[in-house]
Amino acid sequence: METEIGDDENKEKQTGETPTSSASQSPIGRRRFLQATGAGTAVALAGCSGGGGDSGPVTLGAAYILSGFASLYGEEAERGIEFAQSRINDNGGIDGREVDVIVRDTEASGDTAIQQIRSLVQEDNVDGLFGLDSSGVAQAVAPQISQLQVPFMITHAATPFVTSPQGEHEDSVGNEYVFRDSNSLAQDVYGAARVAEELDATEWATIGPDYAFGYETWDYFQAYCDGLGVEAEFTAEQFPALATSDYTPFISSILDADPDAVLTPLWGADLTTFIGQAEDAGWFDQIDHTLFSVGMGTDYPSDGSPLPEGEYASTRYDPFVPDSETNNSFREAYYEEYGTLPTYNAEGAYRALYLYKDAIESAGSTEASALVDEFTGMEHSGPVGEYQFSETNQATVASVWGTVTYDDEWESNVLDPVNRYEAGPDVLSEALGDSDLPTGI
Amino acid sequence: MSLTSLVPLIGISDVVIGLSLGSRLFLIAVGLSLIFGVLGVLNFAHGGFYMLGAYVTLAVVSNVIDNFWIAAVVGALAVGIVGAVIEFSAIRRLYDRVDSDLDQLIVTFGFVLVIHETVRFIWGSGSYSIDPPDVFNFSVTFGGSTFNAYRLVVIGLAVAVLIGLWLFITRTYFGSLVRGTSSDREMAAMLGVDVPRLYTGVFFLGSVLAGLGGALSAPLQSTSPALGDQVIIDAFIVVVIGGLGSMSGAFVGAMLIGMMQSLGPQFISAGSIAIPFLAMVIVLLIRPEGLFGGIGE
Amino acid sequence: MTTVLKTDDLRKQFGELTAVDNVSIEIDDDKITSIIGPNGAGKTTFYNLLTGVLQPTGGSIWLRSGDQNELTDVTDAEPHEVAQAGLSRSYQITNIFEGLTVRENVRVARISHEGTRLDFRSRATGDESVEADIEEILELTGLTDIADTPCDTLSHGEKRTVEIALALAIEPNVFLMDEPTAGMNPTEVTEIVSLIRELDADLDATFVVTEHNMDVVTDISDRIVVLAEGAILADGTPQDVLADERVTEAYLGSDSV
Amino acid sequence: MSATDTSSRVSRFRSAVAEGWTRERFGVLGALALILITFAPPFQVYLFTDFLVVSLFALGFNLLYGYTGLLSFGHGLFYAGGAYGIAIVLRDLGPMIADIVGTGISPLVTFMIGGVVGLVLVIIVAVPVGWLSVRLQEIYFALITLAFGMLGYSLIIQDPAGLTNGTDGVIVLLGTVDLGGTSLRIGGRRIYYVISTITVVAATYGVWRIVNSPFGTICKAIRESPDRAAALGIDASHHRWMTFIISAAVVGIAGVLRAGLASVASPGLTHWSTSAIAVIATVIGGATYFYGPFVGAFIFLYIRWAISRFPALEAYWELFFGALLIAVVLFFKQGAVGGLLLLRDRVLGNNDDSDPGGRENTVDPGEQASAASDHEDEPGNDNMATDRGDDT
Repeated sequence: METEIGDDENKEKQTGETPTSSASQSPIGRRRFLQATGAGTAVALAGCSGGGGDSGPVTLGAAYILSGFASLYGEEAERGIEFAQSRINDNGGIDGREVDVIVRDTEASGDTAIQQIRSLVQEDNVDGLFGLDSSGVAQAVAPQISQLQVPFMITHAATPFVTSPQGEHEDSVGNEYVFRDSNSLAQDVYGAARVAEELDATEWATIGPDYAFGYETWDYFQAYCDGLGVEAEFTAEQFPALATSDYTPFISSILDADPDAVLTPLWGADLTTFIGQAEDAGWFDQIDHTLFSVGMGTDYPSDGSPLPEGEYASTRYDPFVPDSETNNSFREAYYEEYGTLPTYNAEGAYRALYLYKDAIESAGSTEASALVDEFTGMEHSGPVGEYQFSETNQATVASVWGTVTYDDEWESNVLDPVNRYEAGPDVLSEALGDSDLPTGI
Repeated sequence: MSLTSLVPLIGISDVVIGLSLGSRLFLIAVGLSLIFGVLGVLNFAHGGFYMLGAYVTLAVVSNVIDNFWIAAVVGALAVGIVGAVIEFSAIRRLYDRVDSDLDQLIVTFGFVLVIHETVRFIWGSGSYSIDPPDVFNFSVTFGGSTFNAYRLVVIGLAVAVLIGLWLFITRTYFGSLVRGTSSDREMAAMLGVDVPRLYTGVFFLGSVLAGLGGALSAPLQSTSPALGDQVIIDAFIVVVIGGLGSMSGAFVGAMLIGMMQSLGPQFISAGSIAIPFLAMVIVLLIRPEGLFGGIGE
Repeated sequence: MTTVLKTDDLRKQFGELTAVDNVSIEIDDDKITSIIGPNGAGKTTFYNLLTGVLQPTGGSIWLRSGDQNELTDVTDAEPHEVAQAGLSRSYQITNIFEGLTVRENVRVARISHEGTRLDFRSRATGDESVEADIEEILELTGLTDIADTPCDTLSHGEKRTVEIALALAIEPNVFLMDEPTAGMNPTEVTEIVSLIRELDADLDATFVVTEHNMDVVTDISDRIVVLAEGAILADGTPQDVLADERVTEAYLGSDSV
Repeated sequence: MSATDTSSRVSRFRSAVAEGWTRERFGVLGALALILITFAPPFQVYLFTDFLVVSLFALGFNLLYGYTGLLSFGHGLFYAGGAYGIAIVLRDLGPMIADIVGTGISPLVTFMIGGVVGLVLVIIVAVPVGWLSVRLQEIYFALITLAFGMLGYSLIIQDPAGLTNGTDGVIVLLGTVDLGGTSLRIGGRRIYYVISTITVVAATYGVWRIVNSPFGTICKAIRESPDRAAALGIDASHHRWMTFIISAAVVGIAGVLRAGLASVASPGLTHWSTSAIAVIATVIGGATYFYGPFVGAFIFLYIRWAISRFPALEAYWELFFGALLIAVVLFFKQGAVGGLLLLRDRVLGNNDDSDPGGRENTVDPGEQASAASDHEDEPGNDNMATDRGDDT
């Protein structure tokens, strides 16, 4: 048994051998059933991963984009991990144990991500997983997580469908093992619609990446505008492929349609490329308002603050809001260490380690089902503020939108003024109106 | 589904953009076509050469000398040397094989991987961009649409390259050797042409053109290791439509595809990416020699 | 005597150039016919027309197919259709399956002849009667000893023999031999000539030969057809044709170019 | 006289040893290895399944390349065809099938129907695509298959019929079979490994039969000289077409297995860079050998995995394969299998100079057995004797 640690088949055999398996267990519900069978596995897990029971390090596996057009996100996450890891280990670790993190590259591909995650669970016997930058990848990975039966804390990938229980919508892939500590696209775009409410713009367009995230952003935006009664027409949409090197034709096409405002969920190097080429094409003279839904995550780590001042951008975490002791000290320490303001991706990864720390200490074990139980409905706080995990395992963090302003003190763009829109389940479901899109919370 | 496509609005900028896209495609495709026409080698690594040209230019501009034009020349020549070395050390060994065509394709594909990874090793996987040279870095507003003046420079240079190449092939001694060798290698060898050296020379020239394409495009696009893989497929489409080995064909084919890339988003929302491949299939089936003639035409 | 191959006003134009100029010829099954002519006389084009590699500009080609007594029109046939109809050929520049062994080469031809080429369920070597036929052909051509040698390791003379074995293996009515002695040394020439004689005696196939070596031509031919500038210049027994002044002229004339 | 006698006895002994080792025993060893792998750690089971699937992909590709002489850069189209076929059936027909056969067994039934649909879809696509493509040869064939592959890629991404879910692909959930209290998750590593192994072994056997059939013999002839084949009455173009379809079908089966393994049918499968995987594996392994694709796939996946154990190198594994590919084509066209055979000949003192592990076309699984050998050997393979018959 000891050699088959973390083996899902192993669990299947147990299922098979248990005379009172699924059929008779079903009234009790899957959760209880898992608790019952999980115990044996967890002992084995601990036994192997540390090589010395509870005294060995806690090992966590992370999967981010470390190469290609969005590698800066992976780099930011690695900073957050490193920052949290050294803080935790310098302060007594997790229940006295060191924490180790193995970071793997998803290459922004679902296929690769799945293989990396399998390798983390089955080769490296990690106690828990976190990460993911891309919605498309997250949607492919989520069903695998429930099969691997290891908790996964998503820290960036924003698709609402991973926190929408399977069955709620045809694309829903949420399950009890998948959590998210950052805000989802449904929360973020709600803020965009609230911004749109205030703006003097009726014709809206989008230019987004050609995959789930780009399309979902636009779908949600239209649904919210409808639900909130924003007077808006949607006149143009362009979805260039990821890692397009020349956006000019798409830019030109949007400009020809001449909308008042554009919502763009482009991100990573794609966003930087887009902004440069949009400037050349006279975009910011012609289009009144541009809303960058992933803007600040790209802006901080990029050279020369690419986001144009006066436009709108959102962030999943703002280094200045809330103006709390936790946030301020985090920001200062991070800035001292790395010389840039912390991005939401760094903060999300940072917080994931603390979430694991709190859950493991509270459960007194690294057993997967115990961690899942701890995370479920957990109340937590961090630099981002106080929040709770909803019924669908989504953190109830606010949607943060503001105006891009260059700040001389930090030598960086910041959001000022900035608004926080509370985006809890009730708010979102009301704002979505008649739409069949799930709130993901 | 598409909200934009009801009334496509084609501005002057769409045309300028299309021609500038076509120009950079021409620079890579003409070298590809020249090498195929003379050596019979379909160089899969040509996209990699293009990307390498852009990287070297970027590196020279930011680290060595802040002059785009010098950097572009350095980039083009560096790629030419890399190409000549590849021809001399690897591709040359394959000319006399029975199934040399396929072996050459596979070996040059091997170089696609090698160049891609080497670039990643040196410059990382992120993307870079630079501004156009200052003299031309201003916006032109014309007929209600705006574009960067540098695009006109790229178009002009592409036309200059076409004319220069044409003069070179038709008016110089070396050009006549190239034409002779492309139509009959054995005959040329019998007449005393140093065919191996000529082949290396042509491969060098073709590579320089790819490198130049990459260098001149650097200010217009973001440069990342993935660039080579993207552009080689476009270049294949261009040379197939224009005719493998034809320079004027490469020009017309490149401008056609450039315009299609520019105007595509106007008509179909996600970009009509299937059409060029369909065109490629149809041309291969109906006129595998391309819509235009042979080398030097 | 039966006619096995016939052309009627066969013509092939390449642009302005008339490569084959209204050639009408009948090949009879009781003779070895040689087709000769100076370089550029149109022999190769004529062969390519007969074998379906080129489509004629005008005229027609008729072939005795299988056991039928009447000739079949193969003017528009593809090369493989011509071969199936009963015309086989060997090549001036050796064209065999170099990567296969001699036996496999012959097996390919036999599979084609048996019409089992699309059979992907049986074993290629599983049909005993086919294997026996292969054995017989190898024996007939004297290749038994080297049957399992890959062809790319054979000598030139051996390869030329495989070439002949391949062409014969499809049991043709007409066998067009294109320069059978090309590139051979005198010993090999002697051997191949005697092989051709033997085969002609043993088999039903009618031999049509093009050949540069005039000694070979006079040695094996019962009839010689001379092509010059795409048209028939002379046609008759070796003695008659070689005595014909026009023939000598054509050859000398071509030599002086 | 007696000296000759002794040396021929020695060589007979050697070949007896060689044959003893390369036939039934290799078959048994291979089968044993396949069973033992079932009990390996799950990640290794996964990796080996991946290896089997890539092997089948390359094997199908090589039917066209190594056996018929046509280099396709678009076989990803059929890889994707199989994957999308099963993925769409699972997504759209799963509930309907469950209604008909009951929920307990339905995941298995759906999986099988999906596999068949994937295969049929691939054949439907391959018939016209092949018919058009075989009109061209050599570099032009490579280009047109590349174009078809990318055309498929574009269509899957643009998704005009609303079936393929664009760039994100279709998620594949294989489900759990529930029969009388026993539940088996089809996507579970070991079960999926068993399914894949049975499928791949069966398909490999089928391909092996084909290459050793009259049909396969003609393929090799066409590869060697198409016009010679035509002059013997073979319709080379038609034969290439048939080979194209069979090749595509084999790749389609690999695609079906790929979908379940990756849990997603993604458009990347039809991209030329995926088609290139078959090229890399086949060429590195040795295209002129039946088992070349297996050995190549083994090298491709296991070296990649080994490299991935060293994070500093992980990002650059393509460099290694690029260099290897160039080296193999330039210096050792026989690839890894050729190398293994050469090594074996050295070890056994088999001085077979006439064919130093070179272009061996009579394909014989026992003889070319390797680490990847998982083939049930057929008894009475008389090619054996003919291949190595020049010792005496």
